Amino acid sequence: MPDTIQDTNLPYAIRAYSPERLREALKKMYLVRKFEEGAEDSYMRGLIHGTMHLSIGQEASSIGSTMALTDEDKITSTHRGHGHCVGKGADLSKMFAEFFGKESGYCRGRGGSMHIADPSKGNLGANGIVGGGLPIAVGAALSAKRLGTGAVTVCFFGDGANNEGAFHEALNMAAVWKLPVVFVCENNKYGMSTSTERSTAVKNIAERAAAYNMPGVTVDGNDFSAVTEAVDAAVERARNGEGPSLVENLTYRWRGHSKSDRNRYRTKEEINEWMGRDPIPAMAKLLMDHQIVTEDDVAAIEAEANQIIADAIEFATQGEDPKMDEVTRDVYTPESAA
Amino acid sequence: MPDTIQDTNLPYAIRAYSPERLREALKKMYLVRKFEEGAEDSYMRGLIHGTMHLSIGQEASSIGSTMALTDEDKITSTHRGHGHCVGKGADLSKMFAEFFGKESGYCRGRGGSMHIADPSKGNLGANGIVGGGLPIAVGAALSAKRLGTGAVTVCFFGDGANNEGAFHEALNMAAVWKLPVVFVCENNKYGMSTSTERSTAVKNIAERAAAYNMPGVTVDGNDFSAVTEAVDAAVERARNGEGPSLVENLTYRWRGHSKSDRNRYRTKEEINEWMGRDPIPAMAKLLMDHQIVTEDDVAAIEAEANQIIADAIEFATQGEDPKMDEVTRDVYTPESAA
Amino acid sequence: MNAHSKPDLRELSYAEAIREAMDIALTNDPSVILMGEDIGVYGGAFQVTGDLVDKHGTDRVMDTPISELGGAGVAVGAALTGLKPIFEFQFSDFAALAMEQIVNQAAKVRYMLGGSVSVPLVMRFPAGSGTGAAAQHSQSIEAWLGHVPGLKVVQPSTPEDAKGLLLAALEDPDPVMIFEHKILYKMKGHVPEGHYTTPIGKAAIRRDGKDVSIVATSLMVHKAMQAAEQLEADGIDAEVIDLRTVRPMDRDTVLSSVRKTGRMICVYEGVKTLGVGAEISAMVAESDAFDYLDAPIIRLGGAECPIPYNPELEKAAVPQMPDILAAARDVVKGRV
Amino acid sequence: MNAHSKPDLRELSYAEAIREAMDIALTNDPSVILMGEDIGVYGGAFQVTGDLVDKHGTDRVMDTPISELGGAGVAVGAALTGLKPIFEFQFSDFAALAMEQIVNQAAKVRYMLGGSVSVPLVMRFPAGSGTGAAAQHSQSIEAWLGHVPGLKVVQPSTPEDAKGLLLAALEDPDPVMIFEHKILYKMKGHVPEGHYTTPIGKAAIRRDGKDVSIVATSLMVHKAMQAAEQLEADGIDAEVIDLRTVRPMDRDTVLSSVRKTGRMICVYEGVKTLGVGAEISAMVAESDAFDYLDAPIIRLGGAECPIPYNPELEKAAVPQMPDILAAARDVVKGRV
Ligand SMILES: Cc1ncc(C[n+]2csc(CCOP(=O)(O)OP(=O)(O)O)c2C)c(N)n1
Ligand SMILES: Cc1ncc(C[n+]2csc(CCOP(=O)(O)OP(=O)(O)O)c2C)c(N)n1
Ligand SMILES: [Mg+2]
Ligand SMILES: [Mg+2]
Repeated sequence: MPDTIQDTNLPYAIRAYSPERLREALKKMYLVRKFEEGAEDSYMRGLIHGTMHLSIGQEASSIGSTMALTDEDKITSTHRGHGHCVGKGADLSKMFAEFFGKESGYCRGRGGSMHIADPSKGNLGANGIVGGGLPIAVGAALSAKRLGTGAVTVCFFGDGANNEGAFHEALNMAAVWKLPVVFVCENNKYGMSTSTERSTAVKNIAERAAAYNMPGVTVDGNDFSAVTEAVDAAVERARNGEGPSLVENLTYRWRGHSKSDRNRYRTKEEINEWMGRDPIPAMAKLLMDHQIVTEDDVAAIEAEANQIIADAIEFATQGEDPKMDEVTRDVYTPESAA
Repeated sequence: MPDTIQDTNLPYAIRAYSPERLREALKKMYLVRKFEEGAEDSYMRGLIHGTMHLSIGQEASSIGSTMALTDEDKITSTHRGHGHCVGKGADLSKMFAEFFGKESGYCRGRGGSMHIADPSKGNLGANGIVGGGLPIAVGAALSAKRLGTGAVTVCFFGDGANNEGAFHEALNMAAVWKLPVVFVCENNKYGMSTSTERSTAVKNIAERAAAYNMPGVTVDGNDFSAVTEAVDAAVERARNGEGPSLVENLTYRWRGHSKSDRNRYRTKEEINEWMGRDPIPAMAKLLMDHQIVTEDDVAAIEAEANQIIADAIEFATQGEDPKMDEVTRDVYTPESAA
Repeated sequence: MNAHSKPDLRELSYAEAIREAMDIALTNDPSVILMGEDIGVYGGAFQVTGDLVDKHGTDRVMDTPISELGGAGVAVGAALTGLKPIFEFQFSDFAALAMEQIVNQAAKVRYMLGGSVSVPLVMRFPAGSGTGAAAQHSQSIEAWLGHVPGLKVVQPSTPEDAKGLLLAALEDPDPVMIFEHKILYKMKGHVPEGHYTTPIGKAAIRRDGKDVSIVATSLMVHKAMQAAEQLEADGIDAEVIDLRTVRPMDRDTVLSSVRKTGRMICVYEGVKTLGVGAEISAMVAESDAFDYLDAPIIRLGGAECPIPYNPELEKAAVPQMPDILAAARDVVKGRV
Repeated sequence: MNAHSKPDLRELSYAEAIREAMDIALTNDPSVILMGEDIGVYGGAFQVTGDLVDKHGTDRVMDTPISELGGAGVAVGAALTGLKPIFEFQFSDFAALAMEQIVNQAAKVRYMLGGSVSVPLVMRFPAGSGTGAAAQHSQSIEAWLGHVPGLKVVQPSTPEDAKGLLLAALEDPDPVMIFEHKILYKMKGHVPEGHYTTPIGKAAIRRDGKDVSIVATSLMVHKAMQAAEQLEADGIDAEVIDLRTVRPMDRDTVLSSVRKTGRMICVYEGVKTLGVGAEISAMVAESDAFDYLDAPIIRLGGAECPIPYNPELEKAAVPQMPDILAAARDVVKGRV
C-alpha cells in the first residue's frame, strides 16, 4: 500500500512508495523480463513444449498495477500473465518448474504457462480464455464485499478481451453492485493480429467506462509512475467502498503474439519505436533521478534478477516429472471424489 | 418509406407519412392490442398452452419503429414480439393459428408465440433467448452490405437484453463494420421483475451507444411520431451507408411479464400512471388533430381490427393439428436430410 | 414416490423441498448465497426461491442482470474466494450462454491449478419439456455436462431427493450441477424435516424386479414406475432404477440389476443420440454384465428434433409410458 | 492414409486441403465468406486460411473481434439472409462461448419456423490435444454438438476428406460443424484436384478385417491403423472404420462390420463418459447386431480429466496405439 510523502512536485510513485518498495519494483520488472527471455530461450532449445505469450515491453503495467495490493487482495490474470504473477509475489522457481511441466511447479505440471496461479498470494490465476477472468474477478470482489474482508481485486485483461461479452457483463455487474474491483486493460494495440482500430468501435478502451457509470482513465502504460498513480487511486476508491474503475495502460508487446506469429500485421518501425520506449530503463532512470538508486545499484539489481532466474531454471530442471498414474488426480477434491 | 411534407411545424409523422399510411398504422396498433387481448382471453379459456408475453401498452414503439421499412428490410424480434410481427405486415390469422399450435400457423405449430416469423416479409422472427436476435440482426445487415441489397435491419430488444454480452458484441461489430442496422431498445423499465436501476449501470440504455461510437437517442416510446422520427432517421442513416444507430423507446408493459407474474416488483400507481399514457388513443388524437381521421373513422378502424381478430381466431380454431408422425419433419432441409 | 406416503409423513412439493434446502443452507451457513435472474421479489420463474428474499435479504438472495455468462462467472469467482453460491439458471437452455464459465473455468480450475483450489459451487437448472414453451425453453442438456470431468451432475426425481441432493451438493467442495424437471416442481411427496443429505453418485432402486431393468432419469422415473405397475398384469416383473446421478454414474447398482434381469431399457428425456442412455448402455455393454444380457439394450430417448410447441407434438417428442410398456413387453418376449 | 499415396498422386497437407476447399468455394460462389479471429493477415492460428485474404480480400475473409458468441450469431444471421459463411473458431474450446447461437439458434431455427428457412452455415473447430496447450485449448467437444438435432457433425481424418467434407458442407443447406484435429493439420496425403465432395453421413472402411471392428474417429483412425498393422503379426485381422460423421451416424456400415467380426472397439479422443464412443456402442447394443457380438463392446476414450500440460501426462490422457493393441488382443482372445 502507498506510503505518504507529501511533496506534490515529485512523481506519484516517488511520493507514494518507499525506496525499498521502488527498488523491489525495479527488480520485479527485471525478473519479468529475464523470466520471459529465459522461457523463450528454453523454448528455442526445445525444453518447453506448447505455446507461450510473452509480455516483454509491458513490465511497467504489470508491476505498476500490483504495487498497492497486499496478499489478501486478489488478481485475475490472462494468457499473457507472467508479469502479473511476479507482481503478486510469485516464486520464480515454481513458475519455471510449471513451464517445464514439473511436479514442483505451481500447478504440478498440469497447467503450464497459461494457468500459473498462486492462490496463497491472492493470485487467482492466468486464464487461457480471453475475457475468462473478468467475471471471476467480479466474483472475488463480491466475496470481499459480502465477507467484509476489505480485499480489492485487480482484473487484468487485454484490448482484445474488451470485445468479449464477458467484459460487458462483468463491468455492468461490478458497477450495479458497487464492488471493490479495478479493471486494468493492458492495451498493447493488438489482439493477436487484429488492431484495436479493426476490432473496437472506440479509440480508447477507457471510453467504455461511461457505459458502466464508472471512472475510466487512459495512461502511458510504460510509465511506472503513471500506472501506479492511476491504479492506486482506483484501488483506494474500491477499498473505500466507492465501487469499480477502469484503468487503461497503453503499452506494447515486443514479441509476436505467440510462437506462431509471423508479425505481418505491424511494421518493423512500429516495433522499433516502442522498443525505444522500454519501461525498464525508464524506471531505472526515474529512480536514479530521485536518488533512490545509483547506476551501480541498477546493475546489481539486474544481476540479482539474472541469478534468481538462473537458479529458477536450475530448480525447474531438477524437478520431478508428474507420475503418469496420477493423470486423473485433482479433478475432484479428495474427500468428495467418487 | 417516409413521404415528404416539408412543413416543420407539423409533428414528424404527419409530415413524413401519407394519411393512408397513418391510418394503416393506427389500425396496426389496434390489431396488436386486440390480438393480444384475444390471445390472453384464449389463454384464460384454456385454448392455448405454454406462456406468452404481451406488449399491451407498447404499440407505438413496435408499429412506429417499422414504418420506414419495406418488405426487403429485415427485423429481428423478441419474446415480446407480436407488435413487431404486425408492424412488419404479418397475417393475423397465421399468427393466431400458430398460437393455437396449428399446421396453418406461421411455424406449422412448431414454434408458438415465442417464435413467430415471416421470412417472406423480412421478419426473421421472435426469439426465446433474450439478446439472441442481436447478433443475428448484425448478420442480416452484413448480408445486405455484402450483397448490396440496400436492405436495413431493425433489431428489437428489451432493456433487460442490454446487459447480455450479445448486446455488446453485436453493437461493436455493427459499428466496426459500419453495417446498416438500427438497434431499437424497447425500454419498459423492467426485465421481468428487475428494474433497470437494479440491473443496468446507466440510466438510459442509449447512453451506451457512445461505447460503440454510434448515435444513441432516447425518445418517448408511447409517442408514435417521436418513435418514427428517431427510428426513421436511423434507418436513413443506415440506408446511406453511415452505419448503425441505437434508438431507445421508453415505454411500459401493462400486463405482467408473463402468465406467472405476481406483479410484486412494481406498484399499482405506476401501472395506472402508464395506463393513462395509452399510446393508441394518443395516436388517434394525433391523427384527429391533423384531420387525418374523424372520431367515427377511429371507431371504424377499431371495429375493423376487431373483425380481423375475430376472423383470425375463427381461422385458427378451424385449423388442422400437425400430424404426430411428422414430429421430426423440418429438422433438416429435405434435399439434405439424412 | 407415487402416493407412497403414509398419512403421518409430511409432504412437500418438489419446489418446496428445494426451497427448504436453500432456507436451511442460508440459515446455517453465512457463506451461502443465492444468485439468479428474478429469484428475489419475483420468487423465481418457477417460484422455487419463493419468498426467501424476504427472510434472508437481497444480499443473500441476489437478483442478477440478464447476464448468464457473467453471472455464472461471478459465481465461480465467489466460490473460489470464500462464498458458496447456489446459482439458478432461469431455464436450463440458457446454460448454453454460460458453458464457458461452467466448463472451461468451474470444472477445470482445480485440475489446471494442480489441486490448489476447489470450487464449491451449486448450479440449478430447471429442465425438460412439457410446459408448452417450445424449443428454446425445454431442452434436457445434462448429457453435455455429464461429459465434463470436474463436474458432478444430478437429476433428482422426488421431493425428498431434491432436498437431499441439494444439501449434499452444498457439502461437496466441487461444482455440482442439479437438473430439476419443471414438471416435477408441483409434485408432492414425503420430505424429512431438517438437514439430511442424499448421496451424490448413488442410484436408487425404486422397485425390485427380476425380468427387466428399467434405468430411468428424472421425470422418466415416474413414467417407468407407472409402466412397471401395468407390466405386473402381464406377469412382467420390472426393476426400476432411478439413476439420480449422471456423473459419476452408479455403475454397481446398474450392473447388479442387469446381471439379475438380463435385460435393460434406458429411459431418458434428452435427445436419444449421445444422451444419458447412450452412456448407461455403453457402460453395461463393455462390462462383465454383458455376458448376462439376454437381449439388446433398448434406449428410449427424446426424438431427434427440437422440442415443438404444439402440445401433442411435444408429447410425441419424448418417451411416454406406453413406449416403455411396449419396449418392456418386446424385450422380455424376445421380440427385439 | 498412411503413406498410401502413389508417386503420381498430388499430396497436400490437411491444412492445405482445407484451404484449397475454401479457395474453390470463394472463387466459385460469391455468397461464401470466411469469418473468424485472425484468419486474415495472420492466416489463422494454425495457418489454415493462410494467404486467402490476399486473393479474396478483407470483405470475403473477415477478421472478427474476439467475440465468439456475437461472431457466431452474425454468421447465423448472414446464413439466414443470403450468405454462406464459413466460421472458424480459433480453438474448438471457444465454442463454449457460442453454444447459444450454435444450438439455440442455428440448429433450431428451421424447425421452430416450421421449415420456412434454412441455415447454410459451416463452422470449423480446430480440436483435440497434443499441442501442449493444456485444458482450455485441447478439448474434443464433438459429442456436445452430436447430441443436437438440426446440426450435422463431421470429423475428417485425412486431407482428402478434409477437403471433400468441407465442400460437401458448403452444398448442404443446413449447419455443418467440422471438427479438425490440430495434430492432423500438417499430415500429408493425396488430395484430388478441383471440386469434389465426400458424403456427409458415410463412414469409411479404412481396412477390411474379420476379427474385430475398430471404429475410430479423427486422429484415432491413424492410431487404429497402426495398431491393425501390428495386430497382423498376432494373426488378428482388424477392420478399421473411420466414422467420419458423428451426426448423422452411419449405422449401416458400423452394424455390418460388427455382424461380420462379432467384436467392437470404439476409439475416440473425447472424454470417455458420454463421448462419441458411447453412442457407437449403444447403437450396436440396441440393434440386431447385438446377437452377433461375441464379446463386450470396448470403448477407449479420453481419461476422465481435463487435458494436462505436461507432455507425458497429456499423452496419458488420451488413447494411444498400445491401448488399442492391448484392447484388440484382449477382446479377440476372450479376455474381457
Ligand atoms: C475466448 C478466446 N478467444 C480467442 C482466444 C485466442 N487468443 C488468445 S490471446 C488472443 C488475443 C488477445 O488479445 P488481447 O486481449 O489484446 O491480449 P494480448 O494478447 O494482446 O495481451 C486470442 C485471440 C482465446 N484464448 N480465448
Ligand atoms: C438468455 C435468456 N435469459 C433469460 C430469459 C428469461 N426471460 C425471458 S424474457 C426476460 C426479461 C427480458 O427483459 P427485457 O429484455 O427488458 O424485455 P421485456 O420482457 O421487458 O420486453 C427474461 C429474463 C431468456 N428467455 N433468455
Ligand atoms: Mg492486446
Ligand atoms: Mg424490459
